[in-house]
Amino acid sequence: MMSTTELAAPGALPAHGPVSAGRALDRWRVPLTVAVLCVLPFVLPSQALAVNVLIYGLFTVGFNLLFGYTGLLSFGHAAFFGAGAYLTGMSIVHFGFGWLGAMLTGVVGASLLSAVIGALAIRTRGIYFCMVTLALAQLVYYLALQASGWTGGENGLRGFTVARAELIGGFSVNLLDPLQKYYFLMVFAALALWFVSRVLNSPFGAAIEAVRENETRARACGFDVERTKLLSFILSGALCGLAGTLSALHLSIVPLDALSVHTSSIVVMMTMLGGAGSFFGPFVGALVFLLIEDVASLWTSHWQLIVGIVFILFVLFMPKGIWGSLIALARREGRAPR
Amino acid sequence: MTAIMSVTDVGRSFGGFVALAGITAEFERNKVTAVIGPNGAGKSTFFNVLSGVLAPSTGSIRFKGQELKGLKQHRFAHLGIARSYQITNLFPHLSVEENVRVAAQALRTRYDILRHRESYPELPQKAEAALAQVGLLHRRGRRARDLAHGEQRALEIAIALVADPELLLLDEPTAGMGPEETKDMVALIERLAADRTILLVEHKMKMILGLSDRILVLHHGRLIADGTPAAVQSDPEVRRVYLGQNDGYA
Amino acid sequence: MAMLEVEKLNAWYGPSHVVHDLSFAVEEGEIVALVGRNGAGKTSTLRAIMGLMPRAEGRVAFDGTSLLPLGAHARFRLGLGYVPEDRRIVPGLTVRENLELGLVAAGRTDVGAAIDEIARSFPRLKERLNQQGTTMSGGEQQMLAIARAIISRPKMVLLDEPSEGIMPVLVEEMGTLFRTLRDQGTTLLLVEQNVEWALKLAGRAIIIDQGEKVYESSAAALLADKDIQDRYCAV
Amino acid sequence: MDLELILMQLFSGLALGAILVMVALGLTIVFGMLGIVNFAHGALFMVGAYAGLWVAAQTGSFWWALLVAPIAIGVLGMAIERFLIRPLYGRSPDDPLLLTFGLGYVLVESVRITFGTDGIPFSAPEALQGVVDLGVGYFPLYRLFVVGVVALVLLLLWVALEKTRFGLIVRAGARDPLIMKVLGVDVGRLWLLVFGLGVGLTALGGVLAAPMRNVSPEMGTLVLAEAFVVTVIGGMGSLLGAVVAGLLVGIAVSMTALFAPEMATIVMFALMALILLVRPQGLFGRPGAGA
Repeated sequence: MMSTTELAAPGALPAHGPVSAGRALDRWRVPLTVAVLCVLPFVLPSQALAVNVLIYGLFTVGFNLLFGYTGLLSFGHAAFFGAGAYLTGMSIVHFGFGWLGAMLTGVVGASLLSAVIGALAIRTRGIYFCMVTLALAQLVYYLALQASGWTGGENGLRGFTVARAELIGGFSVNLLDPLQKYYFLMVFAALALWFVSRVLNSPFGAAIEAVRENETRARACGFDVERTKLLSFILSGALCGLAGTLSALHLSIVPLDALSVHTSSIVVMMTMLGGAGSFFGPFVGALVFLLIEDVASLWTSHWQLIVGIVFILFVLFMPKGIWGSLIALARREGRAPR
Repeated sequence: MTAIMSVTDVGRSFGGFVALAGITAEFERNKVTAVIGPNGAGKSTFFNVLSGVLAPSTGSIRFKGQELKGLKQHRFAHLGIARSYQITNLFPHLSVEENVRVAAQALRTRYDILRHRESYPELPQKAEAALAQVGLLHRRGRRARDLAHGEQRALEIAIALVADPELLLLDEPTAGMGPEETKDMVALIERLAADRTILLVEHKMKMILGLSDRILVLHHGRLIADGTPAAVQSDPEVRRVYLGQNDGYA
Repeated sequence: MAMLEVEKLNAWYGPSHVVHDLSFAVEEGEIVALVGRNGAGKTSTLRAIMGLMPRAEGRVAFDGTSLLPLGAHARFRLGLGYVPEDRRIVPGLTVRENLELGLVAAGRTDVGAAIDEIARSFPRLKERLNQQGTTMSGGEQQMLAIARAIISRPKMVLLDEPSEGIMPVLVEEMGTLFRTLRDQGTTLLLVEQNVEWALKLAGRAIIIDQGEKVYESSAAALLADKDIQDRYCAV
Repeated sequence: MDLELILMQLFSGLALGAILVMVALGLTIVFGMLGIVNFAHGALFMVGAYAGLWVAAQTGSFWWALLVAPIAIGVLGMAIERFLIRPLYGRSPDDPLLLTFGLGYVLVESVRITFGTDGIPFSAPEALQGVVDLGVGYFPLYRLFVVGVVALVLLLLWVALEKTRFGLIVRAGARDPLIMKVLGVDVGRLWLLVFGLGVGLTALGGVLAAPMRNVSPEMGTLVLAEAFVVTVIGGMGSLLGAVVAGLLVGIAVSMTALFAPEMATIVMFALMALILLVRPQGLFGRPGAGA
């Protein structure tokens, strides 16, 4: 008898979100995020902070595609962020590329690198995967350190300020103006978000969910688990590469630190703070992390201690992160009347 | 040739341990074949080899004339072989409908990142049909992990069924079920057997005797009997190692 | 006072409530058969008594001590042995080492003597002491699992389907062993699918279905009552 | 290039490898037993070195440092297991990993606060300075000492694991904790001890390494990556694998330093990539054990 009433309204059978508000939020997730990003420079204490939220938020979105949605925890995503940044800078310094060519080089290069690292890393599983990604990213770090003629070695890559981005039709953006630069970078972040949202809604998005939920079963159903993981790894690497590219354009230098374990760590922490596997989580996490850093560094140079402690507390008491816990709460309340 | 799958001299060892030794058998189209044997006889290994989870160390497996040895496991599904699991093995956080739909999708499109997943109208239809077949339609919105045990078992079958496989491998489909649920499951298997080949591993002797057209008995990794239920039941070797003096209880 | 007293035991596995208000008692020196269908909650009951369920409530007293607040290892130390369904012979260890595991908690120093002693009751193990435990046949592994659980001479042993998947001749051997153990004063709680065999061994029988006790009587009475057997135990 | 130089370099690789063996053993023992990877392992190596530094400064004796620091840090490890990791058993295997990773941050920052951010030199005791003639060439005495200590620790570990009842419990507990529980072993306490042992080993590695390199808060990061490389090559959970791969990596690094110094840090990662291609479970790993 239950079944007839439920059959009558197949539209009212959402997958995870019994709350209709949640579904609306899902449908409008890209415009909503972009709208928030638009006002960010005016609500945050500094524009520098806003630009960092933008860049690290995108970095985290890319990482979250692999960790949150595909279930693979990488500790080496600095390699792709750094590769994007370095290749952008290097193609300007050494080859005199324009901004668009440099960005393309950065993103394509990061994707290729993630294809190589991904192909090696997905041969392993679980804890092994974390270790291998970390080690391979260290390899990239030391390569950059050694190839100082190309990368500037320990001093980082300098001397590629892009002052003006020429657009078609004679328009140009003054990248020396912080606000213009912010919106210029935001356009790419918005495009990337739209792309991620699309991927998540696509059949491939269902495939990575299946792999995350139950690899064995996914394989028995006919999914090529290895190829699905690799593709997800490459998409994730490409997005992180784009974030690196934006960071290079923003800072006009690439510090060697962009490739370090520390950078890989930051993105893991941001994802955990915001909530892995949710669309808004990464930006929430990036914002919270950078705010903690911003505030804590005002009164101590050892703000990393505070970040570490906060992170430990999250793992212990709020493993779903801020946004993830909010979703869980809303879902529980939404389900109660049923 | 009526055999849909033929297994020739298949063996599998782990390190020095021989789990399967030289099994040769043929599975006839649209028949129900059961594999039985004491614990540790090699049933699961055999089942895993047939479903592509394990590659055989020796021998060959042909499905509709095609050699399967060396193929990756996911290819088995695409060729028309589907399996269920003994221990419930679902996508726990997805809804019942999503569980089945994603299984249907695996054979239709896997890497498309630009279309919407709902732009394949046949997938929900297939999912609905499979759910209807196992009687789970009224639970389609529930999360898989929130289902009752029997319902999870049914969903297990639906996931295998949605691919419309020619060969269905069932690993103890009635594990942990009461007599009512078992009866339903037997009825379901009989319905499914009308137009596809079914191979099942089971413990419940009575159920197998009534359901199967043919029974294979494994012991210590070897095939010690292969025949009709009646023939196998009266086989002295089978009685000695498996059935024991008192029938019915294994 | 009974050796084991179970009162209103409830147990959960994740969200599913698998044992409901179960009460029964086992007297010292008897064999009690706990029977019922696959999935009826027999294994969960043993696991709850042994302290291996994620959540268990109610009261379980063993030899006067309340068990539920204790960890599994403490329950063993009180003299409660357990042979799990899947035997769990530790891979990579020899038969002798597996037997020695049964002695570590007792802190006995005369390991060699204890192993010689147990080997006398298990001739099949005697000749294989230095073989890897997991390379033996299923029946021999089951014997090893039982030997390991009783080598420290527990007051009571919980056995989860010891006869499952074992050659009939070994099952008979096992029956003889259980009778000997009982005659020596060891209390046994036996979960079985092989109902006839279990009922011939046991003094009393308890049937559980869907996590609840539905029947309790002498084993002989149940053995004679085919109706009840068919209703609750038929496979 | 003369033979003596190659021999010396080989030997120096052995000493480097011996340190790696200590770190990787600790990592792999904890993994084999508790099934978790301790991401604070590198940081605890560093903390071990600082603890050694502090004890040596207080007592004026390197020997006290060598004895006290690993034990003290091992006890710290037990506290970490008891209060931070134990609440996470039964949750996703990623959780202990993430937690120890955050803990690594806290440890590094705490050391920076206590000892400053700059590296501190730490010299070997006088008795161990200088070189010794082994007939085939002159070798630095301290490195010889390091190899000797590690060999001794390995011997003790081997005896403890293979010849004692405690070892039997550890080996069986690593394979099947449940059966140990129902045979009366307090597995929680066993895990506590093993975690402490693993941390103590890495701390000992830290103290031993201190005179060979600068003691700095960052020294753990590189070691963690190196230990990962060693465990991946050797096979996760395999003690023999950790020993063989540790020495292999140490020698490979140091031989590369002789012929192509700029490739020295890179070669071990290349070695790992190669292993992943041909044998993803590592040299001594069981197939399916994580790979």
